[in-house]
Amino acid sequence: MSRFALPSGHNVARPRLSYLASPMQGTVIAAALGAAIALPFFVGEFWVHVANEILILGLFAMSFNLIYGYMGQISFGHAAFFGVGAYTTAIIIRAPLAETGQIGWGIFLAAILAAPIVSALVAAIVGWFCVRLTGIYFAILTLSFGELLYYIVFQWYSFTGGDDGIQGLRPPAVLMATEGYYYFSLILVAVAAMVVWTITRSPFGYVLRAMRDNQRRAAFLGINVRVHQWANFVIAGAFAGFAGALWGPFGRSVAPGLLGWQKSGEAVFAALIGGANYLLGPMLGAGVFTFLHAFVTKYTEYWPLTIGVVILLLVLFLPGGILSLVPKAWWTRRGASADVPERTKEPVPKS
Amino acid sequence: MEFGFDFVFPQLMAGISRGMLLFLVAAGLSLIFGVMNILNFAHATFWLLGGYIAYSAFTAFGPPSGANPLLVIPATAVAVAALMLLGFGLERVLIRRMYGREVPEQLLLTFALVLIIGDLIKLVWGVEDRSVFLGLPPAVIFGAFINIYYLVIIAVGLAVLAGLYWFLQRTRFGRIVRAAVHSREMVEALGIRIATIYMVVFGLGVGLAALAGGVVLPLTPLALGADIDLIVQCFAVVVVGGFGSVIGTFVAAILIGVTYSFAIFLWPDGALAIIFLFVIAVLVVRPWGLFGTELRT
Amino acid sequence: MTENILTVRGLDKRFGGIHVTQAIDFDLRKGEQSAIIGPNGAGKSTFFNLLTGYHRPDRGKILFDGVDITSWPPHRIVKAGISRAFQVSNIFGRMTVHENVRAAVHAHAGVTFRLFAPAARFGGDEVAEALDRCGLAGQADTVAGDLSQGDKKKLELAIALAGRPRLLFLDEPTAGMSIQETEDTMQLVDRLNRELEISVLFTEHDMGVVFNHAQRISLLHRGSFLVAGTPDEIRQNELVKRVYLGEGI
Amino acid sequence: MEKISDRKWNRFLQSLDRRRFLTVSVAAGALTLAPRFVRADAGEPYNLGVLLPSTGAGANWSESAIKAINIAVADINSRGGFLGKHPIKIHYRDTQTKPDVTTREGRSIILDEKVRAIVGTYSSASALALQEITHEAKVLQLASISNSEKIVGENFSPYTYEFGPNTKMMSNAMVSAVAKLAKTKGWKRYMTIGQDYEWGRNIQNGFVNELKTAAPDVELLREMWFKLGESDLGSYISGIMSIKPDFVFPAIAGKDSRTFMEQGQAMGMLQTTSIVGGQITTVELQQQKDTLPRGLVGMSRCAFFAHLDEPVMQSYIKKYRDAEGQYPTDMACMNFDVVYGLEQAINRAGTIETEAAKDALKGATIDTGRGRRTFRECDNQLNVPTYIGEVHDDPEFPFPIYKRDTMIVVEAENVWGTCDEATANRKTRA
Repeated sequence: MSRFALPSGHNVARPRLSYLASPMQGTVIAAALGAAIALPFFVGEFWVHVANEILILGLFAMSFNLIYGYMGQISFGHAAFFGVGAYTTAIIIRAPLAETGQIGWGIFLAAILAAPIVSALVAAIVGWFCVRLTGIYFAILTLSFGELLYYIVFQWYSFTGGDDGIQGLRPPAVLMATEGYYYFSLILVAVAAMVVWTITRSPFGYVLRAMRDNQRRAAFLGINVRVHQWANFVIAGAFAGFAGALWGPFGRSVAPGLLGWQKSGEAVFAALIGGANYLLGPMLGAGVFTFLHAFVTKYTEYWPLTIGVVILLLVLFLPGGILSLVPKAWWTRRGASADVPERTKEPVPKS
Repeated sequence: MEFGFDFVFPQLMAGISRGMLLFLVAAGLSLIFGVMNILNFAHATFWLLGGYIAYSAFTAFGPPSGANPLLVIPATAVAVAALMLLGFGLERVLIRRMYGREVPEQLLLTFALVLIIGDLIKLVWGVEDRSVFLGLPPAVIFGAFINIYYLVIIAVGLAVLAGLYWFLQRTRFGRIVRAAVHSREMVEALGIRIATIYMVVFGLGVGLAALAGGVVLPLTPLALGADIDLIVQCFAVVVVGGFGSVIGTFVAAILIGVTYSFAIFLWPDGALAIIFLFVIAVLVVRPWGLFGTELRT
Repeated sequence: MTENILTVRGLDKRFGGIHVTQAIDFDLRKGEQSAIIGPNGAGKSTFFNLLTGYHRPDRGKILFDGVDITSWPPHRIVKAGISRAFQVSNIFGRMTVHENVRAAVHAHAGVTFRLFAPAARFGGDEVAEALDRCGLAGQADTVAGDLSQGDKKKLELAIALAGRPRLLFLDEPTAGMSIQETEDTMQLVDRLNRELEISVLFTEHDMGVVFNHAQRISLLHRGSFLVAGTPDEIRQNELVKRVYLGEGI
Repeated sequence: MEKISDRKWNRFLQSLDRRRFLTVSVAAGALTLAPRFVRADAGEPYNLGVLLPSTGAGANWSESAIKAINIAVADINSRGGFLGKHPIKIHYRDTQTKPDVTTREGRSIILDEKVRAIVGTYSSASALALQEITHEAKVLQLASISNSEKIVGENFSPYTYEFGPNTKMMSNAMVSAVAKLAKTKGWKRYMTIGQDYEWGRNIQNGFVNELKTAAPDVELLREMWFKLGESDLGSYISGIMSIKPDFVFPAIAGKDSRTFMEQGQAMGMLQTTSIVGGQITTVELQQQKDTLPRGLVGMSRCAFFAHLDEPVMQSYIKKYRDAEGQYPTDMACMNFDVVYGLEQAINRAGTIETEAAKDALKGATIDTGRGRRTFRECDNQLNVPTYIGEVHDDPEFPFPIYKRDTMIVVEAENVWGTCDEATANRKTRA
């Protein structure tokens, strides 16, 4: 019996994961992309920085959502892979930068590409243990691994710069311009998002959904649940690392906080705000979260209070995220499909 | 350094006290987690809020330093009463809506409370650190100097452990609570409203957090953000101890406290990470924790 | 006559000191359609759980078509050719009916690690066939969680079939179905057994279904098999009556 | 409309609840707009960024810094602003003590609010992260609380000026004092305990290395590190007590130093062990006036009581007391110097243009609460002293200060090393 089938739990309508099945979705995505390309011509420089931050955090949140929205587990240590990616790039480019103050495209791109590989390796080790657990236990184990990695980075002064982090991470000259780095991010994030999208509609993507809906039943289809979850964990870690790679040269510095659980929390917020059941929900959520943060802090120091209230209201009244406001029929040509609230669980064995 | 009695005994005492502090904060978390299966991110924030309320009560009764140590008792009582009421209210208004929900949403709701309450504390008490200083002389036990207030912490910790044990095992209500963990239907068949049980348990758990906040007031200064530092450790203790086992939480807290107390000498660079190594080891080898039962994972 | 597709010897399982199955011996012949009956709590579901790797037996041996599958994990057992439909419908509630069956087809076809090809590219025909067989063709795009209880059981069956099993375990396949649906479902099972030569082992509360559709019936009581025989033999058996009337033995 | 007088300002500020200091910053910003409307001939406003945490552990120290900045800005605005015609507009942002938030907020106020200078940051990591942004945007960074030697050393930028003694200066200052004390008291063995983060590591490192040269016969027994914000230091304290060193050097600041002192006292450590060189600034002296053990030797960064004869300091004290009813803390004192130092540079430059102001600060001598002080040309470090003294009750003040006759004011020239050392590890900036 479901542990959470407790009193007065009202059923929450939850749309199924959408996939690009209608011209409508294509139009929306094309429009969004067009708007993203045109953005620097219409807003001030700071907001281009903010948009850049949204792209990076959005990719990070999308990678997190492979575990959350698609696989049904919540990770509170996902930022560790983001941070490992950021540090990988930073450590590779810091030596030539300190020497000459400049970096060549070759080394720079190699450093960006090395990040997802290193993150995937770390995720492979961490994930090996984590996929054995589910629910709260999965959350706590990922949290603990994340904190452990945080402390390693925090303590290892000679290699990571410890608490100080690493500064002076200047990208090649063209990317020093705000717009330059923005378009660079836009291209890489768009490509990465395409890959994520491809994965989510592949057989593998549907196995993830099956494991989310009913892990035990998935095993009875002949699916090796752990191996598939592990593979997904590694893939998610790699994309988080890729997002992290873009972060350091964007902010010109990295610090251990990038690995901390509060950074993981930002991915969770983003997925929740935008809608974890939609491919681009986390990206939208990252947009709202980052924009709010940048906007609200201009007027008040009570940012935690503000975002706290927003999250509270969302969890209570709009658990499907902003995208769940859009009528489902609008997304798919197959017509409206209401959704199923409870996660079916196998009965406790009777004897 | 020699590992003689002069070294080991005070370290052991400090470790036990450290563990007891952790247990005091984590006990309510463990209770709520065990009975309601809600992992309350805001638990340490309730602890901090309880501490601030106790501080205000204490300073209303006397100056923040050099006052009669016994004033801690009414100050703590005020904090516990206030937080229990808050707990009842929050359960009624917010937590209750989360019972049918999935784990991530429950975590997010309580995390929202961390942010909101944290800022409300800042609004009310400002950013200045607060502390109560009793100026008690150290106790000398077996030649070792001991913070005499540690003895209070240890006594209160043991009392909380015994009290929870008595409540859950010996009282009618406690038995109903334990039954509710296993079978909601059975409890309702007995004509008891499960909603009431959850409200009481949540209020009680939050009250325990306030108790911890009040009791540690003379030991630890209050500062914004202290809850964030503590909550992850509390999770660790509850998980290591085992799902829903108050005894487990106790043993885990002491174990972690004592290990830490020695680790800062034996492995200074790793001491901070030890708690997470503990959690990882336990979750990998025995996910239901030291004292939990396997079925509950 | 023929060889066994399933051979169970001395299967023991205890939960906290209580024997839920006790030194069970059981045989299922190839191509046979057999039923297990027994009162609630007799251990039927546990028996299925042991056979499909959900629980590990404390002692004993399970042979599937001569291969020792004792303590194999579920996914390996399924790959070997055993499918299972669950008593309480146990489907992927947030996916459509089509997607449910397709996932099973993909698992069987071993394409679940195809990351960069659309899922729709694989197994469309098999899915359509399984849905058609189970009378769900018209519901392909319905979200599975929205199905009626009866349709969920049909989907269970369709998922189980998608694995192209040689041996099918059905745990109360018609629970929650109307009389008509029950009849349709059991006829389908009969056809699977006859035409595709799938061996079937099922449990059922509805004695009418059991006696009409099983070639052989075994009585499970308190974790052991007491009697086995043809429907006629079972109908006459005093022990069965006593167990069902609760007179004790 | 008449100008807002100092008295009015002070009354206004006093009427505010002191914990609403941030509301003050908003109000100050709004009020500074007033002269702009009054004087048609007024120049454009001077946008001044303030990046300090009002969330988390750094908030306690930053509070008085923010207050001082507001008071100084209100004072300058009452004279019409910089050069009498550029009213200052404050753009305050909470950094949450997180480097990535600091980066974003830094960009925000530079690009959107067009700030010409940024005062602040609390943690070293935030200062270093911000330095990349200010350097690139050619905006002044005026640091004081964050004082890692890297800010003016390895990470040097011509746009950054450091108004507080940096970590190297502070630990060297302490070494010189300890070396003397060790000689007189016969100390041979010591240990250190520090907050495990950049600042703590920096201070400890500098101290240990310098003491090796200054007093080679004094032996370091053990280092201990604890997590920032640790609430129970019992294990560390009992450890110190069983090791029984002759003295302990604590690299601890902020709330944790209170935890250390109070718990140390309750366990009898302060009664049996000499604790030398902790950060006992005027924040701690005031907030912990009842509990700080008298006779403790500590150091501070901008002690008002060391400069009571200085007219500038007298004015700081008066302004701060009028507005807040308290004495200015180290953090307030340093940030008064920042704002008035900037004013002097702009006066000399004759324009609010950033490049001119930057060049005017280069090697400049300015009047500060700590007397006339000069920026060293090679690294933009102000030659401010470090204060070392014994906590001692003083009849003149409602809280303890350093014992005046034994207090040591260690001048920068004795401790900041050579320019070659300061620039040795400097990284190349494009």
